[in-house]
Amino acid sequence: MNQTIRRLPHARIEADSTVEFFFDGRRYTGKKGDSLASALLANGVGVVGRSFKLHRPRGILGCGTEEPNALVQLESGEYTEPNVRATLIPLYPGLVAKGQNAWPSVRFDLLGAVGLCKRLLPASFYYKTFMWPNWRSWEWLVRRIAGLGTAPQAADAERYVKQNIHADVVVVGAGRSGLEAALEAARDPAKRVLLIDSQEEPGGRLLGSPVPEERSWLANALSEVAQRDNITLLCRTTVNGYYDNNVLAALERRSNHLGPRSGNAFRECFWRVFAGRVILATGAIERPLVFPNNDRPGIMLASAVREYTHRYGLTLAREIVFYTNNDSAWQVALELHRVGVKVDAIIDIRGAVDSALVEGARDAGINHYLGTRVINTKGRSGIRRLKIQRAPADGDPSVQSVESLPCELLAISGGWTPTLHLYSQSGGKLQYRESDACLIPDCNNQNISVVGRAAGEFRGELNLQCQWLTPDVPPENQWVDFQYDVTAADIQLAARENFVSVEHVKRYTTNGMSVDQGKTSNVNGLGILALATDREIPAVGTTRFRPPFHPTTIGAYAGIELGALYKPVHLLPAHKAHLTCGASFDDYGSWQRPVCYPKPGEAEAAAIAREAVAVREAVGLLDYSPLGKLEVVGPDARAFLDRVYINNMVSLKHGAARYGLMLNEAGIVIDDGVVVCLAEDHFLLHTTSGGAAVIHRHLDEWLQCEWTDLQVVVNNCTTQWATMMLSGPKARDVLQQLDCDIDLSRESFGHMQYREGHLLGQRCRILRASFTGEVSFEVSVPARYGQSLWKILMQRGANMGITPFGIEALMLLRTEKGYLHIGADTDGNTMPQDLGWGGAIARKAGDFIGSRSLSLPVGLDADRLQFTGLELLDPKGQTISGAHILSADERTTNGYVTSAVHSPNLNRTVALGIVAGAAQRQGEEVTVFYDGLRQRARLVSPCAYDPEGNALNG
Amino acid sequence: MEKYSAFGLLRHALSGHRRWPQVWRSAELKPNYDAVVIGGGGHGLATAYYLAKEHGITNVAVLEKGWLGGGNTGRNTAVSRSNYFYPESTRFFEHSLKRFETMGRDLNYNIMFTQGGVLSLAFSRHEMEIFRRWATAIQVQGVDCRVMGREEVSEAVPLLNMSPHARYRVYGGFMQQRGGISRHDAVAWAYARAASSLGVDIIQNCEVTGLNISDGAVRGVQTTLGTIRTSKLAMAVAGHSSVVAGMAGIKLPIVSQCLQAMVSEPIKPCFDHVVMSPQVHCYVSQSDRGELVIGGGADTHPSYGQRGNLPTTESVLNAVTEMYPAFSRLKLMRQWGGIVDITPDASPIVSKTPVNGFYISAGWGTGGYKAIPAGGETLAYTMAHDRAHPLVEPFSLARFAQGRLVDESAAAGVAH
Amino acid sequence: MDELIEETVLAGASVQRKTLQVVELAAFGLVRLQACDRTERGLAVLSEQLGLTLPGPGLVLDSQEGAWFWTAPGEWLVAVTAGAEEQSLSALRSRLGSEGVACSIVTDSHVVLEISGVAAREVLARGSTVDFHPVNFPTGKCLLTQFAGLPVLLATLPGRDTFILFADRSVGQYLIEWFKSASSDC
Amino acid sequence: MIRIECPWCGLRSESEFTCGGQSHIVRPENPAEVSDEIWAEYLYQRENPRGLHRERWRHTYGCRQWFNVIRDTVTHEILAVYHMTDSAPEVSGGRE
Repeated sequence: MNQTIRRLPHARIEADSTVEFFFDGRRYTGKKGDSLASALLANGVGVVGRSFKLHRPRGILGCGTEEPNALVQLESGEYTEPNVRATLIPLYPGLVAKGQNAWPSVRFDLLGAVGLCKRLLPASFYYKTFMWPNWRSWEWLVRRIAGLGTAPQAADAERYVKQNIHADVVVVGAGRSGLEAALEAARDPAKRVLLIDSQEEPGGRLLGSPVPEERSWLANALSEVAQRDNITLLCRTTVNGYYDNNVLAALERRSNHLGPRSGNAFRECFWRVFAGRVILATGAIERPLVFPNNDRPGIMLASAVREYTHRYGLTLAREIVFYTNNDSAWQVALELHRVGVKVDAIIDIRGAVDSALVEGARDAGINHYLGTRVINTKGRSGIRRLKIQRAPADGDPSVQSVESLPCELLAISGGWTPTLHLYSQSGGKLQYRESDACLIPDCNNQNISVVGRAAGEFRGELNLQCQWLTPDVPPENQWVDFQYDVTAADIQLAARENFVSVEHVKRYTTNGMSVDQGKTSNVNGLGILALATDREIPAVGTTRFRPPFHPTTIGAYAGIELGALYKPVHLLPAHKAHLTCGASFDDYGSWQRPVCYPKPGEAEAAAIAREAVAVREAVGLLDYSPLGKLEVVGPDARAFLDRVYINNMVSLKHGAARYGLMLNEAGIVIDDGVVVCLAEDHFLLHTTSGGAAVIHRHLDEWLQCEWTDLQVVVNNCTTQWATMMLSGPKARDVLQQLDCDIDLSRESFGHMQYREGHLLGQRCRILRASFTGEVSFEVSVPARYGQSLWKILMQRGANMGITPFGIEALMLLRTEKGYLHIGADTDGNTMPQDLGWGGAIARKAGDFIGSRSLSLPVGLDADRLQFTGLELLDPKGQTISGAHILSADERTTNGYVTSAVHSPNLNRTVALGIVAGAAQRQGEEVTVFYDGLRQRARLVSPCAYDPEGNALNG
Repeated sequence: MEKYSAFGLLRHALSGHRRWPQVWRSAELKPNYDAVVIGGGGHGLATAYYLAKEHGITNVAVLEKGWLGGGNTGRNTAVSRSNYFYPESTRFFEHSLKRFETMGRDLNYNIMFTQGGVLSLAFSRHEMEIFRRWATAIQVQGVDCRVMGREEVSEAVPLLNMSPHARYRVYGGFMQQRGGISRHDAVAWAYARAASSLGVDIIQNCEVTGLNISDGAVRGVQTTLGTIRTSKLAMAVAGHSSVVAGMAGIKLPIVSQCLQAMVSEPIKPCFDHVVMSPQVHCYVSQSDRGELVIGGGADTHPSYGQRGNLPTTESVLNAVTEMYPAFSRLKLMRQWGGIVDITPDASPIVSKTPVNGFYISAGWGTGGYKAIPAGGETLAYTMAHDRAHPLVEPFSLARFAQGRLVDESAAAGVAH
Repeated sequence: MDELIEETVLAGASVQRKTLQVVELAAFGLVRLQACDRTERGLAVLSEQLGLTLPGPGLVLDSQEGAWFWTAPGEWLVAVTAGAEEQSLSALRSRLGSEGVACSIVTDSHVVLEISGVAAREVLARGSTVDFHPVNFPTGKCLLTQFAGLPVLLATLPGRDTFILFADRSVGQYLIEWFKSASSDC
Repeated sequence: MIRIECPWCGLRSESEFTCGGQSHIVRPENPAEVSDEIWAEYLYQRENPRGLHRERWRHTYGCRQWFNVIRDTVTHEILAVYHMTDSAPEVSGGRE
């Protein structure tokens, strides 16, 4: 059936428009202003989904975020989105949606067969079976039957953005109460008011009102809002999270109403709202009544019927029957009649109903059955007939009569549930109001207030008569959670098995755990549990609501910070120059640094080896800029550093450099580097590359929190300088070609010395330290000249075979030399005595950070892992960082290989490690184990290359 | 205790499921118990069960201030694994993992333990070296674990971002195939059912307000339901250890922090393993119900607020979107927080205390769930013999004064 | 003869949108001043030596050296004319005397961006949680905050709705990419 | 989300700060002379209260200064902010 229903004149849609869309492969048309749900209804599509567990056919129950049934898979490929409420999708041209959790289709679903063994599948049946032979043999099946939509396989083609906003007053919900509150607050022109509404347009329930006065009130209110320039109105924006200190998270749908490929830069905007005061005008959600087979397509909330009729102008069915326990549904029925939609009957549980309503119904020619219950419904893909039963008059069963009514649409109302998810998230407590059988705000700590229906202020009394489930008929087919197939019987079973805490029942029956998070099922479940356990509802308690109020796009939480923007990346001053030299880059502590400079077609390992050899035989050039540089200045600088390093800093002479080792208070080695004395009150600390910020924080903490009397400041100048390391026998020759006012000769500028001067007319700092074992000059110039310096050195060094080298070659070279690399050759237990610094500590007079911890029992253990070299007995043998040293019985670990390279200069494997008691075991043979392979090795001095250090002093 | 089985289910179906017995007895609080366990979470219930089953101590009460399983047991991401670095840790958690493997049959309750494998991803050369060191440590201890290269990883996790230009490039990882996920509520309920049937009294909505201690020994417990006399008292109150220990005048090396977890809407199966990305603080698995279960790092400030916090949620989901670009259009359905006890070495404390008869199980950090069976078993043993179970000797309260920390992250550079 | 050639951080890279523009400013030389004695007395002495009332948090002071930005207790960033760092440094040193104050040239460690356009405040509010509403962040003010995950100093130029952002030079490229992406609807 | 009034920079969001844990921990005068137990206590034992907590924070993304805060660890309400060198002020209750 593809002919669409004629729309009522007062509808808020463009009657003469035609919007084409597709559902389950069929082509339909709707109107501009339709939601997918209203368009489907207009096309007479009854079954739009299948339930989670039993695959029962499901129709549209509601008209908004509360919808538990109409979940569809929207679009396809990189634009597909599972589990979308049809009620929340504005119809756009060419929309493509599919029913979910069904095969082949929701109209005819073979998995519906599961429903036949319903009796075998009560709540949590799975805990009681699938144990033989074991869970694994069943699990695959269960997993496949469970789940709803399908996950996208391709990356999201659209982008998201995050926006922070501050406001004095934030009003959530632009229905009548919300608009009133916002306008009230905006009277004070100094106040910034933010009004947020989740629908396509503001107005809330007024959008579904046929009453002319209400419609004009809305129009006026909206124009006033538009005029106030201290009110910001955000539509299509759902507040999903309410966090501490009045911070709200909201999601704005920017292009979902246009569909994919809308050309919008951002699909959704994630708002972080910082509110002074929050006013919740979030309205209320209607509750279904619980009765046998209340889950058939064609059974709809009365509030939804109202919306579809007046907002979308639909005449939903020929035979419309209402079933209620309160007055609100009567109003809806009469409103329908007023716009010319025929209502056949109103069935009301209550024996007596306000006479005005009864007369209204009589005048409208609507049959009404008071004191009457629906005890069953019939129909295959949709409801066709009702079975109703008049309640026995004062317990006299004889007078009860059962009738059957034709019914194409059953509009139900079991009362209203104020929407207090955000209130609860904010830490607010709820209280139960007997008269309306609903939970309302109680008390709250944050600056928040609740108005309108959300506060339980229902315009006009409901005169509700509570009925949590239908008595005297089987509970097995009385549905509570339509999506997860939870029935009254399931909740009773839970109680029977002693799951009487509301949280237990939720978890045991899964009531309210479906994607709607129980918006229509929680309170009914609560009531049924109260009955089953013979308690009052306050005694049962409620479950705490958790964010998000409505499921929220995961990508929106990420915003734009993905890919290259995922985490800030630091670039070297000479980054481009490295590219031109053919560098391959990698992330080293968030710095993009050259790994090596492979020649065309050259493998990484080969390039690294070539670079390492070049440094030993001629000269290499390394961009060393990320090496941490901290300047410590002040009258107490020297005293401070003496407490920071285990090494003696009291005797450090002006212009001299000294190696320093830094511990944390637990005695663990955290950093090392060369310390230079620039002046009596001025020191330059070098930290491990990328470690400057961490060490800066470490020093600041001690200065600000512990030694507040010390007059010392720390200046992180790491990126002020571009540092180029020239290393190799020809390093000096290269540098001497450049115009420099520092005497670079071996005699006057020795190892571990530091000079300042001018290079090519610019200020420069040169440090002679070495991490390669070769003569090295670490030349620093202001960063703006870094790239230029690199290029010049490459040019002038060309005739001496200068070779750019990367981090990996540097690591290879320092491993050959047995130079310690903190973090690689140490772990979180390493103390200085494990690195051969025991003597220095013993000699040091004063206290320093971590010193006391070194003498805790653990520090004195004989089997501490200590730094050592490892020489494989088999000269051709290879090993890898991560291999272990086994104990004699090979049952436990005795240490591990921390650095291992194939040395091109020694043409064998060179390895470093930390091994139990290594210092006392030099020369001993041990077993190295990796990936099932055992090798013999000898514990030797870490320094494998040039132990005499001739190269260094060359 | 009625045996659960498919046949039983069928039989009860005929009677409309109206004859199912209580899963655990509703017990009245007695004035006297041989042993009392504070905390009705997985650890507390398991402890009571093993006291009764292994040590014949059946006059036992479990006191739960809320509803049983309502603490971290019901709030975590239900991962079990034993891929630890130090032998002390591996030995303990491997024992626990074995218990998980047979729990369904042992307790006749299907906890749905799915051993899809736990895969940890490395994002740099250095991390890969650490992982090799880590994986080898596990192999040396005879536990299953294998290092995987980039290609293997990409096959195992087809939805993973394998771009060579990714901000954090995947270098590889290592997998413990026997690791996996189970249904956390089921574990608590299974132990409650088993313990209750052995005579243990499970008392819910009973908060401990004070401890009766004299001459350095436990005499009893004051609760909101009255005072109980007992000489053996254990606490297994993850998240609130400092508070309860404080009642005994004991200060702990513990900081309580909020750890968040979250789930997406349910989708059809698309994710087979538990995949951890320590470098970017996110781990992901998919539950039997189809939800993606997502966890991350704990908030860095002390917290007893059992609720989600926006900045953490954002950073975790930012990582998820970066790692799995296809999940961007899925929707987050529910987010919550649990309070975890963090010790200086992130290893637990299962120990006697300076107070005779008072035993603590605390400091499980983010790894408490996987420890439930072994944690209960060893605490029960420690109570019964007033002597630490061999498996928990390294996890004594006294280790800190000796500096003998068991710091997994120190060796592996990765928290658990 | 070799000569070191000066290069800017972004080498001309910029963001040009209808409602937002981001360009690198090379017009400044930057000097950092740090007082070792951060007590009130110490700072009073400092002000006296300099002959200025040094600005407190959020405030900008215009002196003949240039603009002074408070960056921490007892610490200021002084923006001088590009190239004039050396003079300013020696000028300051001479007034201060060597003891107890650290003066360093930090021009090269910074990248300075100018952000302008009607969308400027909106886009800034995508990178930081501070309130950029003119009421809270009027022109002539400055603040330190976390922006796009980085520590930055933001300042507004007196009179104009234009923003100056100071960040570490190594993240200059990242920031430009960030602005490109964040402003794709501008 | 925790919002903290930095004594220098004003009200900022949690993500701009680093929490340094319990404050007012006294470092032994002469570390060399205290027992292992005392030293371990100083290193590891913490108050960890459920309720008011005196802790130190650093405005990492702002003025880089450490300062003290009194915070309710349940509600995350900030009851006081004071300088590193000041002693803790008396505060009433908190929301717990």
